[in-house]
Amino acid sequence: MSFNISFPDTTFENKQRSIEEFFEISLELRRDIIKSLFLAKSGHSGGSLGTADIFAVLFFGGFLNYDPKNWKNPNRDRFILSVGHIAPILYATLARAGFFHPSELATLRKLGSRLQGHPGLDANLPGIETSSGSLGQGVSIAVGMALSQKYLDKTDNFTFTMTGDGELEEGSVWEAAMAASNYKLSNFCWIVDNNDCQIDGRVTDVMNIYPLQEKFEAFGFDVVTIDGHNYSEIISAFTKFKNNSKNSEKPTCIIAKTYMGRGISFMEDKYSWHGVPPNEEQAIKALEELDKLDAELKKSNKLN
Amino acid sequence: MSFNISFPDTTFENKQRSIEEFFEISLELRRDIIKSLFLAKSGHSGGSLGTADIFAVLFFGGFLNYDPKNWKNPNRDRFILSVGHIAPILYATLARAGFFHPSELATLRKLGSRLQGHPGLDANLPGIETSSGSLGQGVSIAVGMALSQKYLDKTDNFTFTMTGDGELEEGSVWEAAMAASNYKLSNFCWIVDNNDCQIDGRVTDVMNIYPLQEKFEAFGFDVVTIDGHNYSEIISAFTKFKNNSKNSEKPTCIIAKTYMGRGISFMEDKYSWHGVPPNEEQAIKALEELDKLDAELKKSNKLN
Amino acid sequence: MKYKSYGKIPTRKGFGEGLVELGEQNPNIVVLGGDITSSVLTSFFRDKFPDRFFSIGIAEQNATTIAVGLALSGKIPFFSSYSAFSAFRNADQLRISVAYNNANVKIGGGHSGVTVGPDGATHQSLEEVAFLRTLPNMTLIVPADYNETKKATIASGNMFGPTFIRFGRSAGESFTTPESEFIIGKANQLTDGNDVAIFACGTLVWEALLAAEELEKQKGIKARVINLHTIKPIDYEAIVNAAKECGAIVTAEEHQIHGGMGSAVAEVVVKNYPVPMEFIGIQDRFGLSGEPEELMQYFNLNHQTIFASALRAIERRDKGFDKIRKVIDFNK
Amino acid sequence: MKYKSYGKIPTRKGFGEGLVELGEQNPNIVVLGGDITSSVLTSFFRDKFPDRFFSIGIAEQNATTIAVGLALSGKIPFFSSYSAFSAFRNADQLRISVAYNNANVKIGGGHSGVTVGPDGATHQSLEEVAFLRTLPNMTLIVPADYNETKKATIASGNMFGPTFIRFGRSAGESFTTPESEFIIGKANQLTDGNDVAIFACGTLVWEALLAAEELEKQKGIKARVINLHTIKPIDYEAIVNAAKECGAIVTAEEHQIHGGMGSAVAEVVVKNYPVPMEFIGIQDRFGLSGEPEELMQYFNLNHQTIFASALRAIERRDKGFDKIRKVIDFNK
Ligand SMILES: Cc1ncc(C[n+]2csc(CCOP(=O)(O)OP(=O)(O)O)c2C)c(N)n1
Ligand SMILES: Cc1ncc(C[n+]2csc(CCOP(=O)(O)OP(=O)(O)O)c2C)c(N)n1
Ligand SMILES: [Mg+2]
Ligand SMILES: [Mg+2]
Repeated sequence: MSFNISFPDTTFENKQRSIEEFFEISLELRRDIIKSLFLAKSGHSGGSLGTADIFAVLFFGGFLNYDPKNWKNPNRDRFILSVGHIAPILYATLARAGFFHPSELATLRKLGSRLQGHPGLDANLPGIETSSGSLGQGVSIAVGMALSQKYLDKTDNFTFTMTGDGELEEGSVWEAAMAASNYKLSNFCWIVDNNDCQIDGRVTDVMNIYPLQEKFEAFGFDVVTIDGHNYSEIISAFTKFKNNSKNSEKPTCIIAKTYMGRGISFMEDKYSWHGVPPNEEQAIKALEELDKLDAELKKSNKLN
Repeated sequence: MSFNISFPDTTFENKQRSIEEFFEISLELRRDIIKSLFLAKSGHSGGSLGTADIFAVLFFGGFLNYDPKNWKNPNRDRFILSVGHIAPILYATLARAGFFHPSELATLRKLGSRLQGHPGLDANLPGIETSSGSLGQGVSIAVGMALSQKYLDKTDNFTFTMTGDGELEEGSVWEAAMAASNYKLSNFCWIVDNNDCQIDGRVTDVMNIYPLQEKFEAFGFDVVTIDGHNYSEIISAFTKFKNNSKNSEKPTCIIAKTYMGRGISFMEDKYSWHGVPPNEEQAIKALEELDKLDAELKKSNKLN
Repeated sequence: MKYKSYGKIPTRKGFGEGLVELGEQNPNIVVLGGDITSSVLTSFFRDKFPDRFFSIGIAEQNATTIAVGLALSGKIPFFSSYSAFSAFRNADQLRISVAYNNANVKIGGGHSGVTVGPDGATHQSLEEVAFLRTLPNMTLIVPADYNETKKATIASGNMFGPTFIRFGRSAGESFTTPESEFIIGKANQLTDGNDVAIFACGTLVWEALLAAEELEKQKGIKARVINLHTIKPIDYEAIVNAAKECGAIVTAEEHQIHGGMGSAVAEVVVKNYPVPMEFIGIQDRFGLSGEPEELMQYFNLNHQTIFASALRAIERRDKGFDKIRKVIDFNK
Repeated sequence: MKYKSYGKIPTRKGFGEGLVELGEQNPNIVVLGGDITSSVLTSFFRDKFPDRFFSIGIAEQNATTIAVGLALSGKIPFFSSYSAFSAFRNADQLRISVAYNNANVKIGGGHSGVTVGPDGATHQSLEEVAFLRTLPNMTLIVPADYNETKKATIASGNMFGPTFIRFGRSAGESFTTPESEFIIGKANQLTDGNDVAIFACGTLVWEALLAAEELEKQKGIKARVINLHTIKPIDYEAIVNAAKECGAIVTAEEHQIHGGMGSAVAEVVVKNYPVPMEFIGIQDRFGLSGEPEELMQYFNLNHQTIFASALRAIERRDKGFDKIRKVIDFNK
């Protein structure tokens, strides 16, 4: 390795924040993704980068109730990554939230690591609620958790899940949707990473899933479609979900329009980046781009 | 057996018909169902009786292109019974269309019979296109056949399939729906037997599948909702499909509102009749009711 | 015979009653319905504990993974459907979300085997033991009768880990008692004998007892009948001892001979103490419609076949010794 | 050694190329994509015959049953995904619509076993042989290398009936040639020897050859290495002959030892000619992330383990004869 890779041990609190702060955090998450994937020499860059803004708001904006010191607290909110292959963004997020030391991000996908290629419960990484990697299963697990919260534990906790958009081609996903609305799981929030990319190409070309909003509405959801890179829209979507959960009997679906590979010029909106890591040259270039964005952000902050 | 069960060897042609003729045919099909299920001592009365009117129109109204004498003719239309447990209505229909001798209906579900409890391709019964019985599979098989007709064989044949409404709870069914619309299978006609009954109760109570029309529309279908016992509505639904197949790029879904057990007073709209046969007393009563309807029909016909 | 039939009681009744008993003992027991509630008798639980019963409809994938979500929330969920659908329609979910997660999910596979009867091949699951016993972390039980199904259900609710219980639809002979011992993973030796060992599970255990009785009566052969109710984890000791002490083994199950319980026994046998074996089960074909009794005869799943197979296994063992004797004579 | 490696070529390349060759020969060959087209290399076919390629998206159930619809319309459809998803997510469809229908559907299970590498346990399918070999009407092939995968693909397209071909992602040693014989159902004996038989399939065949070489070099032991590429229908003759002539058997596969190829061999062995066996495979646990090579070592899927197991099998056989000799002496 001709350039030095290290993971600073910065962590972030989970609280109300300004747009700039979310930007700052998402930059750090994107750096972690680039670094850990470069070191791993395999893995999924595209979706991990594309969802960093949503993770920044969900985990560090006071929307998800968790405690890294006592993470198995039964009264936590749950987050289930159904789209298991974008584990790098989840690992980066958990590390930055204090679930484990960020230096462990360097072990991604390596023999003996707790950071398995797809989340593995058997690896005992704090913050991992379930194994995932076979598309469509996580969202049903999340429905089970929301069901438990609402009808058995009778807590006012929430369950969030994220699926891909290609993942919506799995029929079991619609079983989950039907059940969530049948059981009036207003405590259930389903985020769709709608980047219109999957392995073989554009979702539209591989198997057309559209219209999406109409599908989720017909399956009984309150649906909000947002720009998944616009922090204000992400914030108001989660806020709307929290309000719905009190006023509506419907579960919420957030269709987040995103770009795969967001933040790195040469990856952005390219489905070829679904499942590959940056090589050294690309990693250097990517980190430079992120640094540049950081500098710009700091400058503009000062100007404000 | 204290009353004599025989299957007259009446067969019906496949042609344009009057409402009265369809009524007549459906009465014969219902008699066959009652008789074969009584003899079998097990099986599914409810859905079989409830769909008899649709089968009468589809097979004997000139809508489905088939030739019992040369039934494997590659240029036939296909009918796939996805909801395999209502095999008795399919068997009755095939017998009355001349695929095999009606007397074979007496062997339903017995050891060595070609009339397996659920359609079995290995039993080599003429007219049976595929095994079915595991819900949700037949409709995907039908999509494959329609795909073959449209893109590979390039014939102008049609593929029809029938699913139950409880069956729509299987996620794989929505995979089939998505693919049918993705491939613009305007030659594909999906009939939903919407009796709002399944084994455990009302579909609404077991797992709510509604709103149905909106779901199929969001999955890219031309949808027509009809009274599944009204011959005029059934006829115009199939006519609409045939027109759509020329003018629309969408597959067609016919949501047929039916009553389980239709035609037999003590079975009608009772989900408890999903999977049981009539006992002797019930069979006698049922056949009497059908005879009475027949007499009324004949009387009214004469009056006309 | 030491055992007698207490009449024909469906095994699924044991499942349904076991769930109710568990529900009374433990508030964390929850049950998921797959639209066959009154077929697999989870209806007993639903009627008694409606607040802990969730109808999921005809969606075996979803029911299985919802169960995982419940288990990961500290509940002990049972989901049951026909074995054909609760072992295969959800196979990926069983492999990854249940077994790999080591989630405390319990699956009931009802209406298994040809004794489903007239419903025919699609509904006669004969392959699930092969799949399920291959999954790490999975416990797999095929109880012999009503009482044992009840005990297996209760025992599975009281242990941690993924468990599958396979049981039937029809009424079979009930011969175990509420008192007889049932420990997951421990085979029950039902008769003493060193002439041949007969491993059976499910509906075939009773047939094995009948065959043993005939073997003794007609041939003076003392057969060791072993109820191998737990197929995973398998009871190595019972198998190795049988191989050593009897030298000939017959297995009998209402399942494909490929990959089933007999296959699991064979793995242990050749790895530890190779002896001749005979397999009774479905010979690599699908089922068909017919009455349960008829089908058991049609597929040779009966005590007559066990009887004949026992004689064949013994003969092969004895011939084998002869052959080896010759080899040894030749060698010295 | 008689065999040498022609370099490392991914087996999936053989699958992709085989499809193209089939496509050229037969206009009825069609291919269904499961959104991993360039992983399992059905992309070769798509690029060459776009009119006979249908993308079905991430919907393994639907792809499998659409394939059945195509097959029942006279086409010869191939569907391929990661083995984890094309054998399990669609298990019910495979059982009923493919196998029970005896539909002429061909399934490719790519990226099988631990050599998938860093993707980890969810993607490392190690259980599908157990399930698939239990299905009536199913043909199951686990080719050893690139050339053999190509031949298996072409042969499966030219035979009638449901077929599953299991192959890997990583580049393994390629040692069979375009000329070497490949007949579905007929095991290939690669080396002559009567001291011990080694049955291997997939990635382990090359390791078995290396082990045989070492056995001869270090111990003067002549091992009979058999490439058991077809697991169903199994080659009874090859197994029975090996049991009779070698008296000790080792099996090696990149799969769970429970229910896998070794288990299939064991069934034949005890039914015909019981001899000691040793099983090499995954010992009832899930996989994990790591490099393919690392994982093969970690899980003891290598020639060293085959070597040691062969010695153990031989020792057990010889000890067994001693024991029997004592019994016989005692008896006379
Ligand atoms: C059941 C299943 N089938 C196939 C795969 C292989 N696979 C992994 S990711 C992927 C594409 C997912 O697309 P999408 O959900 O849009 O995620 P994105 O590419 O946007 O990250 C596929 C097909 C899988 N993991 N699980
Ligand atoms: C995959 C699968 N799961 C479960 C069953 C058992 N089953 C047979 S019929 C049925 C109810 C079907 O309901 P519906 O489709 O509405 O048919 P209807 O009762 O109206 O005839 C169920 C659950 C099955 N056959 N297949
Ligand atoms: Mg996507
Ligand atoms: Mg219904």
